[in-house]
Amino acid sequence: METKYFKSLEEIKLDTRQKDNVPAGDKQFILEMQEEVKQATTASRRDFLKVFGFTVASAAIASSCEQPVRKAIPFLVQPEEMIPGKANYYASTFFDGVDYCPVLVKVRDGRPIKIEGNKLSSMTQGATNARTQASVLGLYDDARYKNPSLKGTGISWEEADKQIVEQLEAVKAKGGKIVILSTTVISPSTKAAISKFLEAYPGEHVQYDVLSSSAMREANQMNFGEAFIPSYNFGKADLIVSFDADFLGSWLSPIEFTKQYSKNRKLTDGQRKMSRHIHFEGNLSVTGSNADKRIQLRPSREKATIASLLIQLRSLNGESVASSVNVSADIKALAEELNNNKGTSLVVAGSNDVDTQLMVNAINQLLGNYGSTIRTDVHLKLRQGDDKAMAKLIDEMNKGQVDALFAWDVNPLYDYPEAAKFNAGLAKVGLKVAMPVYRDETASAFDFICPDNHYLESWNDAEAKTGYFTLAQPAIRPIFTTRAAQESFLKWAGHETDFRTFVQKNWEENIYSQSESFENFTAFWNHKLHDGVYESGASENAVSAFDPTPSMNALGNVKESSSDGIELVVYANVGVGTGKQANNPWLQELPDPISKACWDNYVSISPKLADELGLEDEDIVKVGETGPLPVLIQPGQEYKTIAVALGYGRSNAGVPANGVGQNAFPLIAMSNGHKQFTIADVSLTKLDGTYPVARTQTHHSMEGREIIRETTLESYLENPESGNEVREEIKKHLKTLYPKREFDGFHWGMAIDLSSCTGCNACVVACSAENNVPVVGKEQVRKAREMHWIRIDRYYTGDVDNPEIVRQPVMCQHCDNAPCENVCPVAATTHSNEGLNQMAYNRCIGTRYCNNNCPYKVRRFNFFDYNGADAMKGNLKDPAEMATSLRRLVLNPDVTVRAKGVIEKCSFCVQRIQEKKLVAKTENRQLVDGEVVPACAQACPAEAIVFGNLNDPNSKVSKYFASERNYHLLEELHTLPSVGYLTKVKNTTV
Amino acid sequence: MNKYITAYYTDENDLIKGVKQIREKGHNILDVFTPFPVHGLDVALGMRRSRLTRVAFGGGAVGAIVGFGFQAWVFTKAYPLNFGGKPYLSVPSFIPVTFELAVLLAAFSMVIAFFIHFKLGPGAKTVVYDERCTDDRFLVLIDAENAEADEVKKIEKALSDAGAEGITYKE
Amino acid sequence: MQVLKVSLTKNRNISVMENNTFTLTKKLITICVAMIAVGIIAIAIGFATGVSGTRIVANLHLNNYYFVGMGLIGLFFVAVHAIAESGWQVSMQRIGEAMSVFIPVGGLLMLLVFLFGGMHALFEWTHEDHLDAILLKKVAFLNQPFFYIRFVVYFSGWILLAHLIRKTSRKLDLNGDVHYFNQLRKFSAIYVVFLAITSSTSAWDWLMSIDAHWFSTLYGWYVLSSMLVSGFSMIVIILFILKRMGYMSHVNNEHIHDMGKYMFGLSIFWAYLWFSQYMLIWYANIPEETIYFYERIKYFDTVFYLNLILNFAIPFLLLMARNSKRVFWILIPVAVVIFIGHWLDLYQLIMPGVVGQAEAGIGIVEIGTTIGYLGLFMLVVFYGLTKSSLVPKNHPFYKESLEYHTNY
Amino acid sequence: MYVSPIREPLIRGEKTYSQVTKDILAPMAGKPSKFWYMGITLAGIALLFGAWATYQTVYYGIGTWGLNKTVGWGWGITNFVWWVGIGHAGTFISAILLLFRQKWRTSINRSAEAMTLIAIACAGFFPLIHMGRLLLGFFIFPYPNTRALWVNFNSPLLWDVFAISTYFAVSLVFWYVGLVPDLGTVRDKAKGKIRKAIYGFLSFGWTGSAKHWSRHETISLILAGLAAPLVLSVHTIVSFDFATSVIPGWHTTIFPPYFVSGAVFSGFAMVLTLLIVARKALNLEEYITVNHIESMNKVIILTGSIVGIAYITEFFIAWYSGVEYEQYAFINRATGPYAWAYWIMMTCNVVTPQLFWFKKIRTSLVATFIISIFVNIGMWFERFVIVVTSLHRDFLPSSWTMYKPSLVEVGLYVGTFGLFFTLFLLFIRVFPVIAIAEVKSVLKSSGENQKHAHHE
Repeated sequence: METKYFKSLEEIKLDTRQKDNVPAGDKQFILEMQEEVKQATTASRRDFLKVFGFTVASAAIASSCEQPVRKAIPFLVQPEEMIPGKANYYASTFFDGVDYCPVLVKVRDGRPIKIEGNKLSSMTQGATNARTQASVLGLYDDARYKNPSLKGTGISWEEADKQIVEQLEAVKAKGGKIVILSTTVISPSTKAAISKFLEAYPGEHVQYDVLSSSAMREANQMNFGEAFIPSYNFGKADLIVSFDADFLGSWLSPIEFTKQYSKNRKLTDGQRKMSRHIHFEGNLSVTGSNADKRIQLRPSREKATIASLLIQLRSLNGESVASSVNVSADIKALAEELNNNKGTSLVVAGSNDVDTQLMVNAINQLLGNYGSTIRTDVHLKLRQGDDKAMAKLIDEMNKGQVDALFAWDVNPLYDYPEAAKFNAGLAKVGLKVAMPVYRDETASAFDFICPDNHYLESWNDAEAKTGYFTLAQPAIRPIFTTRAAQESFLKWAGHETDFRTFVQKNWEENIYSQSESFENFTAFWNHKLHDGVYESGASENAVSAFDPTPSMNALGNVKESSSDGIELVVYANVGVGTGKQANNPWLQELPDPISKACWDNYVSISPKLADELGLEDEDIVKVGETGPLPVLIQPGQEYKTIAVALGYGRSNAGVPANGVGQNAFPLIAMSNGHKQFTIADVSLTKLDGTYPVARTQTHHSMEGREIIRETTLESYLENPESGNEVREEIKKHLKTLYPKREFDGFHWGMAIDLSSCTGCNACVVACSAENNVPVVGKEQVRKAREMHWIRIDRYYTGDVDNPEIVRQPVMCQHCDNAPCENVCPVAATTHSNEGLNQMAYNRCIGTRYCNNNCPYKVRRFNFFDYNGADAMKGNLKDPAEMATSLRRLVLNPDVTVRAKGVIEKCSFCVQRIQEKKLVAKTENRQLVDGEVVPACAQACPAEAIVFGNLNDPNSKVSKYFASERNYHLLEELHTLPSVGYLTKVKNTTV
Repeated sequence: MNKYITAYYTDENDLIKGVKQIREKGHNILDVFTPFPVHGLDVALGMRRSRLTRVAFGGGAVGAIVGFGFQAWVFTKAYPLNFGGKPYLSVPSFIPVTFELAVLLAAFSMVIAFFIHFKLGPGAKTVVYDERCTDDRFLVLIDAENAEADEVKKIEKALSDAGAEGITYKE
Repeated sequence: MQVLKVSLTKNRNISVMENNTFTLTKKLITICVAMIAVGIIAIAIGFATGVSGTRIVANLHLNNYYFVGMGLIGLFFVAVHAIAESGWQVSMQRIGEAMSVFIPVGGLLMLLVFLFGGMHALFEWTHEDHLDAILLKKVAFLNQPFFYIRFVVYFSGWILLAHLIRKTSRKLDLNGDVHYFNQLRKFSAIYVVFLAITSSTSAWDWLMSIDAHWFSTLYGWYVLSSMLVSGFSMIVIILFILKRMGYMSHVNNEHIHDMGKYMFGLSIFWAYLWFSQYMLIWYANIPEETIYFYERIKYFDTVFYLNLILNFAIPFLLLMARNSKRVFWILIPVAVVIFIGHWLDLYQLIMPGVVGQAEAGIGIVEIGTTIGYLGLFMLVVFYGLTKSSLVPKNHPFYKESLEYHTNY
Repeated sequence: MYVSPIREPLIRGEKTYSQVTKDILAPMAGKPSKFWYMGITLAGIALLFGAWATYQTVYYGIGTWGLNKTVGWGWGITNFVWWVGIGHAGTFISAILLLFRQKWRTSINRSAEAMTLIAIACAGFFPLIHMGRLLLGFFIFPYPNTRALWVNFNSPLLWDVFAISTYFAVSLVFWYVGLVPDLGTVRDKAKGKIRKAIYGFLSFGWTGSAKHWSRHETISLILAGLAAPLVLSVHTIVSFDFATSVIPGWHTTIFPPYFVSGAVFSGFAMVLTLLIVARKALNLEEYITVNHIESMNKVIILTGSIVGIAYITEFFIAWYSGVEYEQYAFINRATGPYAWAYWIMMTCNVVTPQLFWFKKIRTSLVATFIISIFVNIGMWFERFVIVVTSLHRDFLPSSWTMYKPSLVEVGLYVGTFGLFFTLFLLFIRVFPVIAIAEVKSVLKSSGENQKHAHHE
């Protein structure tokens, strides 16, 4: 294979799910890049862009009907396994120090264009979250460091290597301290590579977690004698009690937890029980919004509450404790309930406070949850960071004790609470090497910038939990002149080996031995690389027996809090999260599942407190020294608890991210050496003026309409139709003046289980990625012009101070009696003979009549030229820089990029339907139920979305439609939607 | 036409009386030019009822049939599409266009027929006998092409008896 | 119009060629009474042959409404022309005035039907124990006391204004003072406004609330248009009868032409409203609305389509030509078709909701009762005609009407 | 034909036929007045503003407007319906009043029809400019094409295309057919050769022949007969744009007749606004008398009251329906964030025209002028209320939004005013503003001098 550009492909087996069914004759159409591609082996940035000229052109052709075909050059030699117009899927692993997800990377004509969950992983089972879905766009982030540099001047890798090694040698010679500062490393091979480096240059590896769980590690150290994080199984827990642990959003391993959590709460397939989830928190989190019972709790009261629960539980078990802590009636009831669920309950706390975690451990111990819902023999490895080690490092730096610092994929100058201290210390470090993936605030303060590959360009492996191995393989050759950090470490340590070989060797030596069923390593390797997943079933050495003493000591220390001030919670939301991918326009435009705000962070404040302080939405305030921040009144927020999202206020991340929101990391306090994400007694100062916040939903009540139908588990078990009684009544009256159309063959339909949807927004990003949905920027969102084809409506019900939250994903309902189709004057939107409501973009003249007439308001209009597809030039409206030639590479060539003035909407991923139909046809068989999966359903970690053929009575979607819980949105209008919703069932006793 | 006699009235009632008288005397009035439509003049001149109404009816009928037929053809034969589950032959939807085309064709066929019939149109040749015909005079025109001199006299006499003014004989 | 303070008595000397007083002959009375007898016998036969009470009540309700409507439109004919200050119709405005005499008679009959079992048979919403959620929402409007209050308001308004208009018209005839003409215009204006509102509200009360779940904003106007066509056609029929009896010889082709144009135009207007209502409901296909047409098309298809043919196709095609509007031998058959057609229109408004497809039908009872009502109506109208001169000779526009000629 | 002496004369002053000709042609002769120049300058500026807004819209997109995902139509369609409505007066006056033999129409029908045509042109601009892809707007015509794709005959917007273009075409023909004899008069009165030639060309060879007149009357009458249902159909079909939908506040069966009535209402108001100024500026007070104004005011009361009854009917039936969406839509109109628009509409359309029940007010030019402007405003708000308040809060509260127009939208509206007045000012210079022949034809029966003659 001469074309180095596709070098990664030669080793990779084609995904068997993507059988090559194209007749040989068709391959003559295969396009190829010529000369330039071969020259690109030296791969400077300019060369790269030349090479990409072809791809850009093809993307442009694919994405714009009005752009002329410039030049199509056939492949001189066709790369194996690459068939133009056909996607290949490669198994890989996404881990950026926060989120972990085994994935499949969809590669089209050499470009990774979509991330999907890998179903083979038993840990995530195909689940993804928004950031995983969005990560593919990070690959095409133009702001990334494109080549090594020294003090801002670009240098070659050879030069960088030479100088760094020289300096390392010097440090080593004088016995100076060398430190590698990285995020949590879950890759065994990377750890091996780092060890190799540390062998060559003795030093220290400090792992630093932005969302730290170091207190939990410390607590476990005290209780079990080992600093670790156990693995949790929310799927086995019938009663979940969470103290501010946002386990569906940001706590430890949310993708995995969402999967487990939702599986145990499904009432489909005849399941008649679901877990009960009780949530204590001050801020209204995604997880809290899903709880069966959500109890508002001031962060400062959390410790005492947990203590009271522990006391009560102990007293129930005959072990009394003397304590000044009061036990409320609620807690008594809760303790009773927990006590009845011994071994099938799970109590978690999100706090990064050792005493809290110690008490929670004691509770779980008391309830016998260790060994059932919590395993200590399988460790969750995603949070290995130690706040104390980090603090120590900074101390040492400030003392001038650190001579060489390698900051790999960390951004402490942005996200460490005491960034100034770090900065001061940094000045005293001799050799400063930053190895960032994305442009950030930290790297620019370092002398050397040795940019790391994006994960889609890299080899890697991971062990997220003990024995749960996954592999990562590049889906594209590095776009810029970047190099895998591991390769850099190896190189500097004197090992001239590429990381692929290193990983392979590491697996052969350390992991293969654990497996028996393969004849040799190559077979094993090829198989595991294809699957991307290897689960050995290994477990850790047994930890020592639970030592309750530290927990009891902690309990003894607890005092009732008397704090009366305003308390602050800083949190990572489901989109921007910790800000690592802040430069990702998809994530910036992703509305928060609770507030529905995007493109900013803000201060969430309870209605009562806002009233007291005379604050209204969009007033600006200062929290401590951070601000100005806009205020959003957030029902459900504890009276005196305010919250600010992390991840915003980036100053050096790239155009979409820079200057968006304010950095809330400096608000984080340190307590006992651990970062505290809740801060008591913060000052809230009102400033003059207002600041506009863009929200995709501005009305929050259902106005008493039957939009989301709800019931309780109790009523459901009595009568499966409960909450949905109105449907029978409506059905009786569904008379029509013309007969209902029958569809022979397929009749596509979708069912959405409202009980399952957690509001994680993965579907929204997946849909944007799959369907080339434009990002329109804050100003346009504020004008209510966001383009998302799928949205998750969120309504508050009940009390304004402590409302219940219900949500509902809404996309085009593909009505069989679609009001929109009737009114299009040019027949641009019609009904297909498979029941799809289809849009012919080329035919659309943009009257917006269909949109007006859509009762669900799911149609979206291209108000401006958001992507350069317009025939007129110079009128591009692209504040998020989505239409740069680089970012355009993420476009899905199977989906038309819509021009200015055109209506667009959900197509049920018709391109996927067609693709699978073709596959079935070439294989001369019927389509199998579940074969066609739209992007949203694929992305959903909760499996809330089911898609299939309504004409097949045995399809899953037909069964859902037949369920007593099923109803259609606004069905009384007789629009005959092809989307069904299953009633939301809450496990409450009320 | 080279020879003719003109005379005018200044009041439409006189005109009608005059015209009746002249016609009673057996003189053939070729035309009358008036500044506005004079009520009853068509009866006085013995004109037939207009057949333009039939043209309008024909145009309207064609418009309606073609309009409805075309829509039905498009929706059932040429390119049947499923719009919101409506039947292909969605008759109520076809009514507005059918109606508009009927009216359009009725109006245009009639007006065009009118202009063609009278050879009126942009830049049509205009024979103005008296410029005040479009102002305040009611001009009676009698053909004298083949009239003998005494015939002309008779006509002039009849005109003057009928109260006409400005009797002129042109050769 | 600035009113000239001149007595217009000088117009009086216009010669009237025929008898200006209508005499109610024995023969006429006999015919009318015979017709009434047919009606009573038909009802009796109905009871005897086991026709359900509901059907008979519905049938009575239909005729009550139909002929009260005729009376209202008769008065409307007088009033609307008075306020429009048009002159041509003056010579036949007595017919309209006479028709209005039926209003109290019809009102009384309607009240009797309501009081004696009609409410329960006709209106589902009176079944107070069995109201569903939607009907419960409407109780503030659909309750019997309020219903009767509205009934009284409508009829007292109509009867009072009819009385005032007739009285003023007669006074005007006696001395021709323009003052009375102005008064007539004032009462007419009040009546037109009052009718504009009450025609809709009464249609909601007496017709739309039969299908109590269903609603349509156009309904009132649709019913009014139906009333207008049938009422104007009735004027033509009465005019024809009077002419056959030797009265009204001054009414010439031009007047008849105008009445023909009304019948033609109003039939199109009715069809326009019918189409508007039907098409909009058909198009949106929202079940809460479609149920109405669904029942009618499915179970009353003959009446449903006949309604369109009799009330639109036939008047439209037959009255399109100018000449057909000027001759009685076309106009009268069309007027009769319209009379039957709009009776059928009311039939399909009322019967599906009250009687239902199983029992409903047009038989001896329906035809007989209608003949009976027609007899009663005619008798009342003829009686009304005797109350004043047949031609209002002192009306300021009387001469205009007499010298009426137009070429279109 | 006999006319009762108690009827007021329609034309004041002792007029002879030639005096009528002279009076009506006077505004066309000589140099335009200072006011005319001022008017055309202002109109031109407005037109330029509109041109800028058009450029913004076409080049940058509909995004330059204030619309959003929920409110897909705003000022654009409001203006469209408003202008179409105004464009109903002319044809209503010349067709329906002709059928009802209302002689007072003769003094005003010409200018009202011209206003109609111009208003329709202004109206037609909005459906075009509101399209996202104006340059592909020709897709809307059912022309044969290689994709064998036709149009959607189910779409009320398509019906609009047929209705508006038919209406414009038939109105234009109707207007011009009526204009032809007058152009003959202009030709015969013209002094200059060029002028004579031009009007000779335009007058289609009209001589005033009795045969021509007879058939001319026939076609005028048939055209009136055709235009009468046509004028009803146009606003009916415009109302279908809304009423066929499922949106509460849009889908209501009363819309067709109520829209027609509203259209005539607003059209008459606009005619009044224009004529009260024009009769003074053009010295035509003896032709367009207080009588005419009063007659028009009566039409305003009639149509205004119908509109008022329709408002109340809609509101009542929305409650009566028991449908929560319907009920909310109307409660939202009256009390929601756009309640101010609703109450402006109610005040201007329902309350102010009722003042015309008082003879003093309906015969007062000043009062009429003010009320006519109120009605214009009210009717604009009616459409705004229907379009925007229905859309901004429909079925799913999650999608509820607010709508605020942008400067570009204002520009487009102002621009059509520019167009309207430019064309109207040109019209009064180029064509006789009153139908000369028609006025002459009623002069005998309804002129002041003749009336006196009858009275001895």
